[in-house]
Amino acid sequence: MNQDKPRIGVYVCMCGSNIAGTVDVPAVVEASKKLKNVVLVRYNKYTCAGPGQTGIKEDIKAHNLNRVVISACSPRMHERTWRTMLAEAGMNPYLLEVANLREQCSWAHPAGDMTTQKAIDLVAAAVERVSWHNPLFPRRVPVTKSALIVGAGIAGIQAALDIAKAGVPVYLVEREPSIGGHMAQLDKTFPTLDCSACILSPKMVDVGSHPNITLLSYSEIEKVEGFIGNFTVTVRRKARFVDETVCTSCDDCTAVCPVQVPAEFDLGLAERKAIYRPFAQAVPSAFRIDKRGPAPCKNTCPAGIHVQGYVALIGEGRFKEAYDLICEQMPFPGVCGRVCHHPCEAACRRGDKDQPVAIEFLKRFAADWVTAHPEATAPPPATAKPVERPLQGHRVAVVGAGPAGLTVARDVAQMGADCDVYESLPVAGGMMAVGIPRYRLPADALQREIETIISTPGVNLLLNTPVQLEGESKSGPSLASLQRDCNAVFIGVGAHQGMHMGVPGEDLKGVLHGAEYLRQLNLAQLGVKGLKTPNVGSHVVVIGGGNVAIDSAMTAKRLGADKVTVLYRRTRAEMPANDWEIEEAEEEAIEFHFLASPIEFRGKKGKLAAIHAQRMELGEPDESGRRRPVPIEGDTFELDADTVIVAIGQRLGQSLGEVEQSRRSWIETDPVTLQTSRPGVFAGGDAVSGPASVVEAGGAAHRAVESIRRYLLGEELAEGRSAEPADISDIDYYDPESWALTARQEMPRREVEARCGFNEVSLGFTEEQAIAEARRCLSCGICSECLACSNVCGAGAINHDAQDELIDIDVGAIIVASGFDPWDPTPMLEYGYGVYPEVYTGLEIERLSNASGPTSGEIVMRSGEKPKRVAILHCIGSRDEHYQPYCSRICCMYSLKLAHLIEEKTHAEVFNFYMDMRSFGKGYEEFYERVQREGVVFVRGRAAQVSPDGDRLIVRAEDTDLGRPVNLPVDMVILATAAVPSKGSAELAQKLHVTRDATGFFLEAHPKLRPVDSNTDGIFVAGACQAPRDIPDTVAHAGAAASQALGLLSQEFVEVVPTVAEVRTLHCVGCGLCVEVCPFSAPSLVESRGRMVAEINEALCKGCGLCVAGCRGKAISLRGFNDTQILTQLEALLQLSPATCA
Amino acid sequence: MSENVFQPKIVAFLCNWCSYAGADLAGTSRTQYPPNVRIIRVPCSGRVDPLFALKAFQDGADGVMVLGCHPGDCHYQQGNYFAQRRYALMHRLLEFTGVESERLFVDWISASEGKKFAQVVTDFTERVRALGPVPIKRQTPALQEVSA
Amino acid sequence: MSALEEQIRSAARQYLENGDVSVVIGYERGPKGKVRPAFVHQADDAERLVWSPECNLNLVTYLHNYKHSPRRGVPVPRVAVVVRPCDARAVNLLLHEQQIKRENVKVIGVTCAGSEVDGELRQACTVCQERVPVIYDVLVEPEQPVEVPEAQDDYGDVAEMESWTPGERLEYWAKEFDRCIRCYACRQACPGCYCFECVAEQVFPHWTSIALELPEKYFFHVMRAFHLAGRCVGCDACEVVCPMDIPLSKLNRMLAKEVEALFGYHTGDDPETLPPLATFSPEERLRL
Amino acid sequence: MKVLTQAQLNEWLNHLAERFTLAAPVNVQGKLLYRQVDDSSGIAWGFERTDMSPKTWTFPATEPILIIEQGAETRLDDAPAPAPTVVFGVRPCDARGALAIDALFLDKEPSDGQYARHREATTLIGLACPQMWDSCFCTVVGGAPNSTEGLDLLLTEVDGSDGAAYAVQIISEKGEKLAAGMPGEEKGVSLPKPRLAKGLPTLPASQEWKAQFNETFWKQVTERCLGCRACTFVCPTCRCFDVRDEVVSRQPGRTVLQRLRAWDACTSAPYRRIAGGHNPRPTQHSRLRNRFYCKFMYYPDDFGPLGCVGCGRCIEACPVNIDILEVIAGVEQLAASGSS
Repeated sequence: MNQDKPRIGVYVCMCGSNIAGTVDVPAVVEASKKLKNVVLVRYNKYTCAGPGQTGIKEDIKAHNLNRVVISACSPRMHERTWRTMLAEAGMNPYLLEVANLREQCSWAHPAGDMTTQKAIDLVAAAVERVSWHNPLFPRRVPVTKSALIVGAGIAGIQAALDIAKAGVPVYLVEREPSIGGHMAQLDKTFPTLDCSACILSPKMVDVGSHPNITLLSYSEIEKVEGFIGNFTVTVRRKARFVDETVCTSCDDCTAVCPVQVPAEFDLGLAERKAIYRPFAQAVPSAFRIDKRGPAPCKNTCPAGIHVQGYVALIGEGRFKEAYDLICEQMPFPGVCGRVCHHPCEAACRRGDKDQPVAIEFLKRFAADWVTAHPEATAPPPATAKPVERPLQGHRVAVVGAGPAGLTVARDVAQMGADCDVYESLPVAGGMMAVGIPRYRLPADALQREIETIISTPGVNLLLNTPVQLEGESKSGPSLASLQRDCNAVFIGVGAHQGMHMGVPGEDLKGVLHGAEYLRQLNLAQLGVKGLKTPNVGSHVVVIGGGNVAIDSAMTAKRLGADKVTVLYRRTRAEMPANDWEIEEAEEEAIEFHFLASPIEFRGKKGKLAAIHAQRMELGEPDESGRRRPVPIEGDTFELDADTVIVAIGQRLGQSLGEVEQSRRSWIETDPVTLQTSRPGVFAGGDAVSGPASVVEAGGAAHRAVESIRRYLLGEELAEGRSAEPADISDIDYYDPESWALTARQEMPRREVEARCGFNEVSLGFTEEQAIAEARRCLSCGICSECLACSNVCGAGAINHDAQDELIDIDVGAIIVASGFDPWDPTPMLEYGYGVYPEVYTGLEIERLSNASGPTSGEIVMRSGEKPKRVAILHCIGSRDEHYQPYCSRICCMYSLKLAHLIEEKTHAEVFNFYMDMRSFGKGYEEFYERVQREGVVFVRGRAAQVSPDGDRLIVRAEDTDLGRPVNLPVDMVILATAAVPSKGSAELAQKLHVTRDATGFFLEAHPKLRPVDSNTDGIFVAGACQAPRDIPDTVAHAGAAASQALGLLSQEFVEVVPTVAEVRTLHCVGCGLCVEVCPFSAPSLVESRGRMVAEINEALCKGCGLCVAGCRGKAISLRGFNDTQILTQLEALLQLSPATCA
Repeated sequence: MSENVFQPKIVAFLCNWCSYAGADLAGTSRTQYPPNVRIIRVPCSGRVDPLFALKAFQDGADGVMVLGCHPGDCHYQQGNYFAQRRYALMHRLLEFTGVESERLFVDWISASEGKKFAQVVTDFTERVRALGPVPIKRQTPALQEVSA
Repeated sequence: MSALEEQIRSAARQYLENGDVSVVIGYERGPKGKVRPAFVHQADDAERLVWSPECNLNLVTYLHNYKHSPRRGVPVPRVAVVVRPCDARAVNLLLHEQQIKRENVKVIGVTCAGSEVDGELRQACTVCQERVPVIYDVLVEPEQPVEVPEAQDDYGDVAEMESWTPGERLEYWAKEFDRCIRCYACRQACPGCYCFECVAEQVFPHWTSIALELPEKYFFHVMRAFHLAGRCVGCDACEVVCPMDIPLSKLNRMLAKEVEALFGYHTGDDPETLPPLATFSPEERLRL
Repeated sequence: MKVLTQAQLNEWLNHLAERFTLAAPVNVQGKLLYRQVDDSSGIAWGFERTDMSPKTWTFPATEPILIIEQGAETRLDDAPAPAPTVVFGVRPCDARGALAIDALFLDKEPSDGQYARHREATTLIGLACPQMWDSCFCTVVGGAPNSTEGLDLLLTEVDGSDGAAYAVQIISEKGEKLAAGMPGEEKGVSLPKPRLAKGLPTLPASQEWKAQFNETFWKQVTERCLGCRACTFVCPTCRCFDVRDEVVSRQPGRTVLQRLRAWDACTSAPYRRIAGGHNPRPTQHSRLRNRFYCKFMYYPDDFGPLGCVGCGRCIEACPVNIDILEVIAGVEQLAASGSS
C-alpha cells in the first residue's frame, strides 16, 4: 500500500482535434478538478510532444506530484514515452495511469454528452486506480548476443547478412532444403530485367560461407520460450538422410535413384528423383532424400525387406540390384517369392484402389532372373561401405538349419563371427526342405539359396547332428555344451512333430501324420538314402484345414490316390490355409467335406478301412475369433478310406529342460529380444511362435541377430527396441497425381492337366510382366530405400536411418521472414486452372522462362510449340472480397515483365487484362510504357471466364474503356495470382506468440511508425510475411528489421516488466493450483513455518495473472494489475456513470 | 439518443495483446460503437477472475464482456483456454441463479479485428439494453435516501 | 450396537492402542440423543463411537485442524477419520491439494446405505450408487450387502430448475438466499473450503461488503459454488448444517452436472487426476 | 384485566399495522422469522420458538450508522432514522435479551445512537409461553416463560368462550400508550401457570466459571466446533458487530460513504484477527470458550445482566450439537468436584 497521501496530477490531451473534436475537454477538466486527491489538472494540445512533457516534468517538481494520470491516446501508443518522462522527473515510472480517451472514446463515438461522460468516467477511474499504484522496479536481464531468423528467402538472407556483418552470430532457419525462397525460382526481375538467380546466388553463397551465420536448412521452429533478449528456440532439424558436411554434391546418387516424383521447385512442370537438390545453385548444395516414412509394405514385412526398393529397381529393369537388395534382409528370395503369405500385399495402398502390387511374384522373378543369368551374378562392384566385422572372435552356435537358423548364421558370419549350424536331418533348410512340397518349391531354387549361405565364410554346417536341449548328452552336443563352447546360442529347431488326434484307431496302418508324411516324401525326393516315398492308397482322407492339410492332399493326389477328401470340422470360411492354395486344390478335384471330425478310425486286420466321423455345427466364436465347431448330438457317419493323413497341427517334439516353455509348449522368449530364460540363449522361428512362415522366421532371425550382437558386445538388449512395427497411421503418404487404375499382372500357371508329378505349378513372370507390374507401385514412401544411392556414394554421406534432431538455440532477438506463397487459383473455377492444361500461373511461366527450368528457358505450350497469342489475367484472387480483399502489389509488375519476356522469346501477341495498373516504384512506370511500346496489348477489364475452343482457349472479358465485350481466342493463359502468407504462418505465429492481421500476414506493432516490430518485444518481421512486397522493398524492410534487432542486441541488458505475480504467504494454503495452471513453471511450493506455500520465481513469471485469477484465497496478486487496482477501477467506472444517461 | 431509452452500463475486460489492440484498431479505423462500454485493460483473459464479473454485476454493471486472444493465439500460451473453462462454469452458475447468461459475454477478438470488436460491442449493448437492468445489483438504501 | 459400530470401534481402538494415530474422528451421541462429531483420544473411549444414518456430516473437514504441526519440533499429528463414500472423495481432494499426507491419515471407510436428514434419506443418497469409499485403510462392512438403488443420478432436480425462466430461477434463489444469515456454517462444514481468509471476508482486496443483504448473500453463495466447481464431492454437508435450510446442494449439483458433461470429471476419483480448472484442452470450444 | 378475543386482537393488530411498521413471527419457507406484516393474517399463530430472535428489529443484521459525504468539505449525517415499529409476539426471554443488550448500548456512556433510536422507535408486545419448549432453559438464567421484563405489553393466551382469548398486561408507559383504544373487555381472569422444564442444571456463579478457565473440559466441548456464526446470530443477546466504511456513490467532487455495521461473531476466526495475521484467540477452543465466558462471566461482571436468556436457539442451530446446557452442567459439575 502506498505510504504517502496521493497527490495526483491529471493531464487531459486534446490531441489536436482528435480528442477535443468529440469530447468536451473543458468539461472533463472541470470534472477532474473535483476528483479526490487530484492536485492539479491541465490540458495540452499534444501531451506526447516535447512541450507537453516538459510541462508535466515541471509540475511534478513544483507541485510535488506523486501520481500522474494522462488522458490521451491508447497506452499502447505512448505509455512507454510517459513512463520514461516520469523517470526523468524523478518519479517511479509505474505511478502512471493512462486513460484511453482517443482510440477507445473520441474516435469510436460521436460527439455528445454520453461520449464526454465516458471520458470523465475513464479519467475518474484512472485517478482512483492510480491512487493504488505502487512503485515497481523492472528487473534487468542480460541480452543474449545472437539472433535467429525464420525463413531464408531474400528477406531472411538480407537480414542475416546485415546482422552477421555487424559481428553478431545469426542462426538462419529455413524449412526447405535450400535457401533462396521464391526469388530463386524467378527468371528476370522487374523493371531492370536482370537475372534473378544472378543477383541472388552471390548472396546465397555469402550466407553459406559467412563465419557468423549458422545455416539450419531443412529445419523448422518447434518451440519458442523466453522473452526479449533471452529467447530459447527449439529447432527441429528434419532428417535429410544426407550429411551436408560430407556430401560433395557430385550428383552420382540421382543417376541411380529409381524413384521419380514431380519437382516442387519447378511447380511440377518437371520431375526429380527421390534423392535430389532443388536447383543447381542450392545452398547448402548437399542433396536430400525425400522420405514420407516407411512404406506400408516394408513396415508390414516381418523380415523388413526393402520392398518398395526392389520393386522400384525391377521397374527400372535393374533385376540383379533388386535381387541383392532382397538378399540384405532375406537370404531366400526364391523360396520366399514362392511360399510367402505376403502380408505386404495386404498393406499395399494400391489395394485400396484396384489390386495390390504382386510383390511376392516380383521377388520370385528377381530370384529366377538371377538364376537364369549367371553372367550377371558376378559380385556387385566393391561398394564404398566399409565392411564392419564387429563380432570377430566370437563363436555362435545355431541349432536347426531352417530359415531362421540359416539367416542367423549368415548374418552373424557376415559380422565376423564363427557360426556352427547343427542340423539333425540329413539336409539343411528345415521346413523349406521337408515341409513344402516340391511342386511349390523346386529343390534347385531352395538348394541354390542354402548353398549361398553355407558358403559364407565362417558358417559351418553340421548335418545329422542333433543337439539335446535338456541336460548333458553323452553322444553328441547339448545346449549345455554349446553354451560352454560358444559365446551365444540360437535355437531354431522348428515344429516338426505332427499332432495326434487322440481318437481310437490312430495307430492303425494307413493312418499317417502330415508333418512326418511330408518330411518322408521330401527327403525321399531329395534322394536321401534309405527313405522311400510314402505309400498312399486310393481313398485318401486328409484331416485338417491348414496349409499342411492342403499340401498333404495335393501330394497324395500326385502320388496316385484316386480320390482325396479333406475333412475339416468347420467350414471353408474358417480354413486357415491360404485361399489360393485351397483354390488350386479345388482345381485339382480334391474334395472337401466340411463340418465333420473323426471320432474313430475303424480298421480291418490292423489296417484302416473307414473313418467314423461326427457331424458338427458352428457355435460361439472361440478365442481366435473363429466360430467353434460343436458336435451335433447323435449325427455320425462313416467314410471309406484306406489312408488318412492327420494334419491338424505340429509341435516342438523335443523336451526343453531348463529353457522355459510357453503355455502351449513353445519356447518362451522375451518378445523384444527373443532371449530365452537362459541368458545368451536366443530362440526364434516356429519353435517359438508355432508353425508360421519363412518370412516370419526371417524376421525372428533379424531380431535375434541384433540381440546376439548386443549380447556379445555387452550392450543393453532391449533399449530402443519394440516388438511392434512402427505406427504409420499418421503418415501422409505420397499420392501420385496421375494415379491410373492398372490391372495386376496375372501369374502364368501350369495348366491343371499338366500338373502331374511334382513340377512347379506357377511359372513366374516374364521380364515385361515384371517391369509392368513393378511400375504399378505408388512409391508410398517416395524414397524406396533401394539403397542404390548409399552404394554409389563415394563420400559415404548417406544415412537412410537418420532421425529428426531437436536443438535448442539461445538468442536475444528473432526475425520472422517466412515470406509469401503464390495463391493457388484452383478455387476460381471460371479460369479453369488445373482443368485446361494451357492455363498457367505466373510463377509457372517464370520456371518455363528460366534457362535452368524444365524447358531450358523456352516459353512453350505443353505440346512443345510456341504460343501465338497469350493472355495475362491480372488480379487473380486479389482485390476480390471472396478471396483476398487486398492488392497483392507485385502482380501488375510481374505481369508486365512476363509480357515482355513472352513477346521477346516467342513473338506472340500478348494481351493484358487488368483492373488498374499499379506501377508505383522507381522505374516501374517507365517499364510499363516500354512494354506498351513493345506492342503488348492492354485491355482494361477483369477477365470473366476462360473456356475451351478446340485447341485454343477463349478469354471473355469486358473492355471497360470501350464498353464492349471481348472474346479473345488465345493459346495460353497466365494467371497473375495473389500473394498470400506462406503455408504454416498460423502455426508459426502461435509458436512465436505474435499476432497476424485479418488477412493472415504478420501484424506490425504500428502500421507507420513500427513497421518491423511485432507486438512481442524482441521479435521482428521482415519482408513479404508482413505484407506482399517486391524485392527492393523486401530488402529494405529486411535491412530495417536487422537494424532494429541489432539495436536491441547492442544493449548489455534489457529491462523486464516488473508486473509479475507475488504471493501473500500468510494467505496461501499451498493447494498447488497455481503450480498446475502456470504455463511457465513460475510458481512452486516451498516450506514456510511448517507448511507448504507457493513461491514465484520472478525470472520465469511472465505476468499473465493466470494463477492470480485461479487462486481462491487471493493469496497471489499481480503487481500493476492487482485485485485492488482492478476492483477500484471497476467500482469507479460503475458508481460514477449513472445507469440512465441524464 | 432519446432520454428515456435505457442506457445499460457495460464493463469490458480486454486482454492487452489482442482484444485491447483490437479495440484500439476499431478507434483508429473510426468504427463507431455505443459509448456505454467501459474498458478495463488486463494482461490476459486468464487474469480476469470470474468473480470480477460477479462483482461488476453487484456494482451495477448490466453487462460484462471478457475478450481475449483467439484459442491458440494467447500471448501466454494457455491463458484463454483456462478462461474458457472458468467462464463456461461461471456462465452456467449465473444462468442457474437467475442472471441472464447473455449478460456475461466472453469471446475472442484478435488485434486485427477492430471491426469485429465494434460489432460485438454494438450487438451486446443492444442485447443488454433489451434485457434491462441487472437484477443482482447491490441496493444501498442509505444512498437512495441521501441522493433523494 | 450394529455390526458397523462394532467394526468402527474396534478399528479406532486398534489405531489408538497401536499408537498409529493420536485421535479418531467419528460420531457419538450427545446427551439428548443427537448424533454429533466425536474426537476419541483414548482407546477406552472408542466405545463412544456410534454409526447410524443420521451421521450426515463430512468429518474430513476436521482434518484441516490437524494438518499442521502444532508447535515447532512436534510432528504433524496422525489422525483416523470415519468416512462415507462421498466423504472419502474429499480425502482424495485434500490429498490432491496437498493439504494432508496420506501417511498421516487413516481412513475408516464405512459401507454406506445413505444418510438421513430429519429422518428422511438425503435426496442425493436416493440415487447414489456408491457403497464403498474410493479410499480407505479399514473397510467397515455390514453382514448383509447393501442394496444399490437402480436410479443413477440424472440430476433431474437440477434439470427441472434449468427449464424455468431466468426470472423464475432468480425468484427462487432470492427467496432462498433471503433467509441466509451469512453464518458461514456451510463454508465451515465444507472440506473444500479452507482458505486462510475467505474472499467474502477479505478487506484488501475488498470483494464484497460485510452487509447481510441479499446481493452480498448472492455473491457469497455463487462465489462459494464457483470455488467448489470441480471440487465439490457432493456430501451436502453445507446444506445439512444450514440453520436456515437453504438448498445449497442444488448449486453444487448443477456445477457437478456441468463438470461431468463438459469434462467427464468426478471429484475425488483419485488423488492424481487434474481437476477441470487446473488443466485445459486446446481442442475444446465451450459454450460461452 | 383486559381480555381480547382472537378476532379483537386481529382487528387491533390490523389497526397497528396502519400506524406502525408491524413485525410479527412469519413462516418464511419453513422458518419462523420476525418480518413486517401488512395485517394480522400473515402472522404464524401457535408458534413455539422463532428461529431468529426479534433482535433483528432493534439491532438489525446490517445497517448504516453514519453517512459521510466528502466534497469540498466532509459532512457527517446520522443514518436514516428507523420508522416507528411494533414487534408483536415477542417471547419473554427475547425481551430479556433486549434488556441485556441495553445494558451495553444504552446504559453505559457513550450510548449507541443508532441503537437508541431503534429502541426508542420500537414497542415490544410479548406473548407469554404456555410452557418451556424443547431446549428451553429460561428458568436457569433467571427468566420465566411468563416474565414481563423488557416488554411493553404482555399477552397471555387464556381460555375464551369461543376459541383463544388473550389477557393483556400493560407493563410500560409505551405499552400503555399503545393499548389506548384497544378493543376487548375488562374481565377478572387468572393467568395460567406455564409448565416448567425439569432436571435442568443450576447456573454456577461468575467466579465458579473463572476457576474453570483452564480445564481440559473446554477442549472436549469445543473440539467439534466448526467456527461458524450460527449460535451468535440466532442469539437474542449477542451484539458484536463489525464496521466498515463503504463508498456508495462517486461523482466528481462528491463521494458518499456509509459507515456500515453488520453482525459479527466471536466464534469465527477473523473476528479477532488483526493486521499481519496475528490472532489473540488463535484456536477454535479459545474462541468458543470466550462465547460462554462472555455470557456467564464477562458480561454480567462488566454490565450487569447475564449474556444468556435461556431461549435455547443456539442448541437448536448448532450443526454439531454444541449444547450450552451441557456446558452449564459441565461447569456446575467441575465446580462441585473442585470445591469438594
